[in-house]
Amino acid sequence: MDNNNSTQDKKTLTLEDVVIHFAGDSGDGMQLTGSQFTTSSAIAGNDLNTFPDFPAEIRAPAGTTYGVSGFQIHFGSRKIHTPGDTSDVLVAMNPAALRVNLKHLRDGGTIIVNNQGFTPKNLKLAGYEKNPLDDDSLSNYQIHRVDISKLTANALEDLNLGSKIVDRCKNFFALGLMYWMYNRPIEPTLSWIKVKFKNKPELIEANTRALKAGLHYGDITEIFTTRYEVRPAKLTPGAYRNITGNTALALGLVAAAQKSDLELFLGAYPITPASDVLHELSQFKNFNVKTFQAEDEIAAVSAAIGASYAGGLGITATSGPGMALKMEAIGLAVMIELPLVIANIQRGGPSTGLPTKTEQADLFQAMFGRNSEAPLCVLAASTPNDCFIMAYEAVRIAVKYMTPVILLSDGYIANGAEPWRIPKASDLEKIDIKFPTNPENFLPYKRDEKTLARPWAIPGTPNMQHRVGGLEKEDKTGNISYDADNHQKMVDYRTEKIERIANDIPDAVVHGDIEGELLVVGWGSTHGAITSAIERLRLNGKSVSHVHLRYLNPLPKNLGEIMYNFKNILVPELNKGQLSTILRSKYLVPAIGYNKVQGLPFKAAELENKIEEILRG
Amino acid sequence: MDNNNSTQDKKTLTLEDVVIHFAGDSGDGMQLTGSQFTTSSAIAGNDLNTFPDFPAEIRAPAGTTYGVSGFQIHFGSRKIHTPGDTSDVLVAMNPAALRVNLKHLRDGGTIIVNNQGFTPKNLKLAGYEKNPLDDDSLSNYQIHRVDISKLTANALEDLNLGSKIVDRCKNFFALGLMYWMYNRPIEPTLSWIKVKFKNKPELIEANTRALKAGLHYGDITEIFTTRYEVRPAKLTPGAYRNITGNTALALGLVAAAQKSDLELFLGAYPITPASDVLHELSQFKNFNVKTFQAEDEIAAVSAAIGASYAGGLGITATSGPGMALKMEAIGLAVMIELPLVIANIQRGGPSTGLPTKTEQADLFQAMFGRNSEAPLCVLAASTPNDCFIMAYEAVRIAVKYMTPVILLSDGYIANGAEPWRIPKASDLEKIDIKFPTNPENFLPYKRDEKTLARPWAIPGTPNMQHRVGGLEKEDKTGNISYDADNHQKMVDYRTEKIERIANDIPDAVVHGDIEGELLVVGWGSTHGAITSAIERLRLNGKSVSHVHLRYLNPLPKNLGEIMYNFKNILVPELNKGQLSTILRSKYLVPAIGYNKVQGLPFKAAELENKIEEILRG
Amino acid sequence: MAETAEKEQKKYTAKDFQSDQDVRWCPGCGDYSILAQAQRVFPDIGVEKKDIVWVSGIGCSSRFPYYMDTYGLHGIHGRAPIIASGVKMARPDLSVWVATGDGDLLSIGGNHFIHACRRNIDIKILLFNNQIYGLTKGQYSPTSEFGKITKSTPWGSIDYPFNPVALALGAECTFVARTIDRDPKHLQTMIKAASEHTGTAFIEIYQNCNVFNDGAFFHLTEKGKKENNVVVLEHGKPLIFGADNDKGIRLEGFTPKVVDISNGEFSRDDLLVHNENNKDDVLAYIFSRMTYDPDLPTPIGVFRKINKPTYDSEMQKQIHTSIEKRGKGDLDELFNKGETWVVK
Amino acid sequence: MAETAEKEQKKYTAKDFQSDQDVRWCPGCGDYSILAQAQRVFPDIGVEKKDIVWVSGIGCSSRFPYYMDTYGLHGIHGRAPIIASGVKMARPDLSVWVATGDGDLLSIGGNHFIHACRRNIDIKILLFNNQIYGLTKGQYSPTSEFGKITKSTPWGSIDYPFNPVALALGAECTFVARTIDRDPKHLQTMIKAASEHTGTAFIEIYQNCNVFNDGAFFHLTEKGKKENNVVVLEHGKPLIFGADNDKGIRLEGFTPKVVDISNGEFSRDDLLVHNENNKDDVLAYIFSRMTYDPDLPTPIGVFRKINKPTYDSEMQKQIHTSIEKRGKGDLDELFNKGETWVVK
Ligand SMILES: Cc1ncc(C[n+]2csc(CCOP(=O)(O)OP(=O)(O)O)c2C)c(N)n1
Ligand SMILES: Cc1ncc(C[n+]2csc(CCOP(=O)(O)OP(=O)(O)O)c2C)c(N)n1
Ligand code: SF4
Ligand code: SF4
Ligand SMILES: [Mg+2]
Ligand SMILES: [Mg+2]
Repeated sequence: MDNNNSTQDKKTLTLEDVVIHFAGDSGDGMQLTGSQFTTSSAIAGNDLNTFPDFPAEIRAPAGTTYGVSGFQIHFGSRKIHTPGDTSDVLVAMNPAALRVNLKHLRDGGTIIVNNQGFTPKNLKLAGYEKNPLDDDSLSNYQIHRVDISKLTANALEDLNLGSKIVDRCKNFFALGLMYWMYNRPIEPTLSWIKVKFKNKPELIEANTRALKAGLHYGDITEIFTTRYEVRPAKLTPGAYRNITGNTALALGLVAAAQKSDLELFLGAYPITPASDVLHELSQFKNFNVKTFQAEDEIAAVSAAIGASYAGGLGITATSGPGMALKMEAIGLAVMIELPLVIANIQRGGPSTGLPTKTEQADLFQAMFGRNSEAPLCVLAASTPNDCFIMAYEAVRIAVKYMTPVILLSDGYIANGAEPWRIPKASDLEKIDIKFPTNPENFLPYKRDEKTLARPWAIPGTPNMQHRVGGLEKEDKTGNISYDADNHQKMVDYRTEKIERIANDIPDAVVHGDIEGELLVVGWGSTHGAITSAIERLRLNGKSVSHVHLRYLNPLPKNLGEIMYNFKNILVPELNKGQLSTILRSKYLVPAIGYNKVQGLPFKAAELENKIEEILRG
Repeated sequence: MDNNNSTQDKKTLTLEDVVIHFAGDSGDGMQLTGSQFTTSSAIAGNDLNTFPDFPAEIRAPAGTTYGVSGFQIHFGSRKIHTPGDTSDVLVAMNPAALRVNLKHLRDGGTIIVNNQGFTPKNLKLAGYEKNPLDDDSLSNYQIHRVDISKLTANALEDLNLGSKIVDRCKNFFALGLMYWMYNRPIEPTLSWIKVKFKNKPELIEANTRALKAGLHYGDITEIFTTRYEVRPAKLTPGAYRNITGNTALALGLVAAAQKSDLELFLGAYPITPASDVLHELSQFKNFNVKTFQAEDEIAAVSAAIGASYAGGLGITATSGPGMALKMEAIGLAVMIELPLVIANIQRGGPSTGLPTKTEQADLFQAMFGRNSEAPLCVLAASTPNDCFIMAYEAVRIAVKYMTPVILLSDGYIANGAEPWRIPKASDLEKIDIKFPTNPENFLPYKRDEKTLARPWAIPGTPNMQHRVGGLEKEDKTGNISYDADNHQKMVDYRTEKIERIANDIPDAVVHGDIEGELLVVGWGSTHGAITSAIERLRLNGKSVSHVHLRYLNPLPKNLGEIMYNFKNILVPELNKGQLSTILRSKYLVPAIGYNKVQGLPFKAAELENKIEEILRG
Repeated sequence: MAETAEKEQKKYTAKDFQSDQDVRWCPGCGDYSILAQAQRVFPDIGVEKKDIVWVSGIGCSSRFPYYMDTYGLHGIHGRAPIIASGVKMARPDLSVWVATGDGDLLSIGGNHFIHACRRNIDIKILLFNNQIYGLTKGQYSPTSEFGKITKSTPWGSIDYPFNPVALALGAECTFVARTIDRDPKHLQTMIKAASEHTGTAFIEIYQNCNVFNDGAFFHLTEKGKKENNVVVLEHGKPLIFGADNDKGIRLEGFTPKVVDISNGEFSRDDLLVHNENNKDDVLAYIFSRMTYDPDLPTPIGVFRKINKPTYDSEMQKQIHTSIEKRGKGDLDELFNKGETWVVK
Repeated sequence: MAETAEKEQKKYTAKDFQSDQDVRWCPGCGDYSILAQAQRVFPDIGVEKKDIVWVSGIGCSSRFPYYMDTYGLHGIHGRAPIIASGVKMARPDLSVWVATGDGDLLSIGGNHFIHACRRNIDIKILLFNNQIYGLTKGQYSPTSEFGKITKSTPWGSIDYPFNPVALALGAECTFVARTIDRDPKHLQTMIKAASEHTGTAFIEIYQNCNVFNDGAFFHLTEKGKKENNVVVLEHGKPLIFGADNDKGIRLEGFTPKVVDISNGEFSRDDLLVHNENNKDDVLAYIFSRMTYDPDLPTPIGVFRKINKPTYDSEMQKQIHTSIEKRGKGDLDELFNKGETWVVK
């Protein structure tokens, strides 16, 4: 490899895992830098986990703290579960980037700054009275001041490009430098540049030069005395790609539609952080995927219900406030018992809240947010990868049980990425759909004995004309009925139908011993942090185990039994204690919550501390 | 009294309480008959409780079972808690009325039918193959066949009225007969007729005659050998009127607005059974009450929020499906911390469900039906009377704590009626409102130390211009903030503010011993049935007690303590176990639910059976 | 399939469109007539029963689907146009109809209505306009006249009514018509015309609610009144009305005026001639404005009928184009998009 | 109070309307101009700062209230017109303004918008129409042109845009205007005109989103183009435009046509003359229809301005009438209404 040759007599240290945080202005291309580093690390065989950190403003004024855009990557030779609690290296293109991210840098960590970014104006915008690079306020860290802008400009000098264009290449210099430092292959980025700028040869040249300049700078300069090696991780063999939760979710839906021979219909209204599901699916028209940007969330879900009634696979995707608006219509879907998948990519709340931040606080809404008794199935994805699996599951359950399914994801896993072992389409379980066609003895609410699902008889089928609607229905016929006993019966059917799904889902799995001091019960995106914490604690001989729930309603049948075998039960959640409320009520176990509502994921270290505190008693 | 004179030598029995059910076609005037009987009984000094039973159709074809309109009154010389599990007397104007209501008549009960109503056509419409009056299918009951139509016509013969008009008077004949039988004063009805038909002297004459004809018929005919006396009940002295829950709720709101010197603003969209709140309040314009029929429920609550922001008392009233639609906006009110009262008159669900039937299944929605952590205060009225008190409480808490308050009522108490001891306006607790006016150190989110309420600074106040909104706010300033620690702080504040209301509400009260075998914990409209059941069981020496909750969030502080003193806890609810879920989770008590979801209230007898079953172990 | 429909259709009579459900409107309700006319027209619209879907919201009028022996979806309040749109998008082969009320469509459902119009999605919307909330027992609606006294407005309503035809025009609806429950023939013609339109078709039907708003349209329906108060719009024909066809509408500037054509001053040739397909739909707009003018008759008929591609057909087209360009979607290809690598 | 306002107002400058919050739109965004013009006009509208409330929904544009030093309520997506209506109903003494975007007002908020118009409630609605969803990063909106390629429509959008002016007219709005972010003087005039109207005032402001839809209105704003593409509507004046005021609009039938008035064939007197107060608002409708016609200039200015009682004043009136008739409400009397009896 190119960069192997440039290694002179610098020493190389081997590390198990590293966290790098790239940060700069929204216009500095940090997302791009991060994703290139990701690809390169993936190809180098590391396991990894990434998370972008956008500003809430579309394009905040340059140099401000609220305009800082960041990207964190955690890569290693072992299994990587999270983007990292703290970073080892912070690449800061300006003072605001430094200021905002310093608190997440570990003690003794490395800072690489773009010297030219630390202008008096930028320092002021970031709220620094003096240049922090000049005093000893950063003495806890290893600081490297690099003339990134200047060196980039030097490298491109003879190309006669405008200064704006030159400035835009500085992120590739930084990237090159990091490639040198962590010994990454640069080819993937070189080919990417070629494709990206295929009609602008001058940009191919400029960016290529900037990248290489950064790489060589690492080699040549005396600032950097050490390179690091992070060996390939032991990953299951196969083809891989990097994937975010939202992309995985979209792919899971398309796959399920294909494997069930249904036309996917997505009704959606843009909302952060769910919009990407719409963006993704709207590209797949050659899969017979129809996407409809509705006038609002009520319209989005109502259209999806109409589509399901007509025999399509009705889907909608949204986030908290939009979810609230959909609840009345979801109640209708419960009553008319049609398949429907509602993906809720949770964000900080209440109300408009913190649209770009993550939270897990819509579980209650999913479970209970409808008028009257309107039970439905609730699933939660725990990692970007899992978004694919659970989206597929959501469809499978929705069509098999003729029920709405709410699939919970959140901003953290929706935008976070990790390597995905690409499945073979032919390996995916087929989903069988039977549209009844025999009018004899057809009754729209005659239920399947096992699943209690009613038949999905669709328009266009001869002699099966029938009517459904949101008024209580008579058992079997589906006619309107105000009869008291019938109402009780139907309420009970709807409840039991959902409960029976428990027979059709995997048992909960305990990671660690099946009895002991403490069981951590988690759900959703906290999976990575909890897993990291538990792994470390168990290495230290602590008696802790972990169950991670992906099926929240109904809960796995063996969950109660599992919990009764532990002295303490801890439920960490990014809310005020929603799952723990449900577990306490259902199993009467004294589960205690560990709750954080800050728009941020858990750190593994926070969890470790909490668990150790409990174990100490 | 007139009717005293007509008593000849028939015997008089004294009863403690009686339940009469009037039933006929929608056009037969049964609601009117019932309410006249109610007034008369009230004036006779009885305690009472009534419930109308409307058909779902506006005006269903005559003679059909689904067109039957009924009215049940329970009156007595003791405290009356419910309209009665079963009726003692059924007045049936046609076969459909008989068919629909027979199952609620007690064994040995009395049936009075309008003979002329039992035409072949009507029998067929009601689904009778033969006339049930002619066979012995009703041998369990005392049947009285009365030629009500004919006798009415006879009485009006010389008035030369159209046959339609004559037919419309037959309910007054029936009423007169019941007045005779239960020895009620007819004067209130006579004066009512005079006022009602003041421009139609012929109708005054006709109805008066019909009434008196019924009265005299009882006296003269040999069919009826017994009259009954129901002595006055021991009621707290004072002036009384009869009141439904919805009227009481509306009056409670007006009273609270007056006593807080606020202008009441109701934003509402018609929906059964909440529309009457709008109808009532729209009459009170001279109380500075503004009512606004909005384009939908979202608009209704949004306008109310706007009104509260501007310094009005924002109110909205709705039922289940409308409630679902309001949730997103209620989340905004939680975030901007404005007073707002949301009355939810629950009905059968899910979805459109059973609009004219009662249910208690929106507690979950009230508690949890919003995106993210959006805590608010939840109250529940337990009787028509209590609707007044809790509406008043809702306003008091909303303005004192600057929070939305959800007030739960339901179709059963909303339309049910009972005597109301009319309060003196001057006795009602004053509600103090302070709109801050001092701009010095004014901060829109600086909280009251005790209540944690933020100041209610309203437009028009000089130099206090400020902005509020649904994005997370910075502590004190209310500026937009995405800061992690600030978010946690504000989430905690909002939670704690609601929890602190517990210091400001009455302790839960135990009816019965404070420890024992079984505690029944109820809420809302089940109050009457539970009270009746418990009273009877305690008379029989059973160790049962009763706590009825009117404050559901926060719960009274002493509730846990109370529950721990009982061996068993039973939570009867007209849902699948919503309060019991909350109690189990919060107190880890093994509360068990007794659940009925049939669109109907509990019968006291059902509860008695259930409780006895538990006591037997 | 068209052929089968052809064959099938011959067999249908009005009775074939009656479902097995008891009709439960109040005796005398105008909804009965609308149902009867629909059942009479449907055998002629050339679609098999199995391919017809009726969607509704909530209200008396929204019970309609239960009574038609087609597929039916009784939705939630206000959402019929968008549920119907979902049906149509998923299955462009179906004939999709909406039955709705003035509260359902114009109050809570107003947004879905105007967006359906804008999209020109191929659904037919029948508005049962009784100028009142029937099912909730008599509150005023967005089409009630100013000052209306109802349960919710004991002092009279204080908002101005929508003019549904004008609203539909403002929202770009491609087929806009009006008719009356008590004019069965005209009602039938309008339903038929809607069935023949490709795109969003909107029919405002004046409907008598004899319980809560009896007589709201008697001036347009009762003998001796209607002749002078209704003018029928017919494409290519002059606007003539009156008991003896003695009156006509002339335009003075933009203002329609009633003129006498029996006394020789004006003739048929002086009258305004209707053009349904008027591109700028100024004519349609002028007619819509006649509605609440006490000096002018109320127009019924087709106000506007223009053609442009429908949302559902465009959606289908994109699917086809995409398949043509990219080939039928292949999951493995999709999964492997972007940068991939192999771990051995 | 009017007097105080008079006095107060003299003291205000644009700066007085700047709040202490950092303005956080993208550099170059058209929203800055709208803010600046509002701050310039507000000292002249004769209302004290304390009596002004800005209400908004969600979107880039909806951040507007934070930057005005008045009372402000940043609501939820789509609900600004109805929250503002609540403010105005409760407090008719306040001057209530709405800042909203094309998604906020016309997509999710469409129903509240048309109902506000219908009611003629005295609020002023400023629509920042950038024909795109800004805050959610670039999906098409209900005003985007057909075929628009965006994140959510990679194959091009397939629904037809609303014509906001036509929609407002169809919904009976009493004041309807249009202006452009890059024409500060005209923008100021329109804001001032809205402030002077009593009733629902709607201004569509073409606004450049330089990040997600840059240049959408350049043909109307850039030198060398705008002269031929924009015609300014002025009450009582003929419609003239062109770099040298050499063109005019003439009506042929109902169809507006561009004519040359420099070559002697037509003169100013042949041109269409604008009348804001046209009762039947056919003129306004014709102008609205010019918007998407490639052969015609886009009209800006006041399309329609008519007076009728507002919802809030009628509401207040009923309160007064009721108090006059019944006396100020007395709780004891209210409690004792109907049949009462006394238990001793
Ligand atoms: C979300 C919701 N809000 C309110 C209602 C109550 N509701 C049922 S029908 C109706 C209005 C009926 O009026 P309209 O649409 O004119 O139909 P009509 O009964 O007059 O035919 C209302 C307000 C409801 N079912 N759901
Ligand atoms: C209920 C709800 N749905 C969706 C969103 C996400 N959202 C925020 S702003 C917006 C649209 C913004 O477009 P526009 O109104 O045109 O304003 P602009 O940003 O262009 O000024 C959307 C869809 C939301 N905040 N709330
Ligand atoms: S209430 Fe009116 S609209 Fe409804 S069924 Fe009866 S008459 Fe018809
Ligand atoms: S995204 Fe567009 S509308 Fe929003 S602030 Fe940026 S330029 Fe303005
Ligand atoms: Mg109606
Ligand atoms: Mg926009």
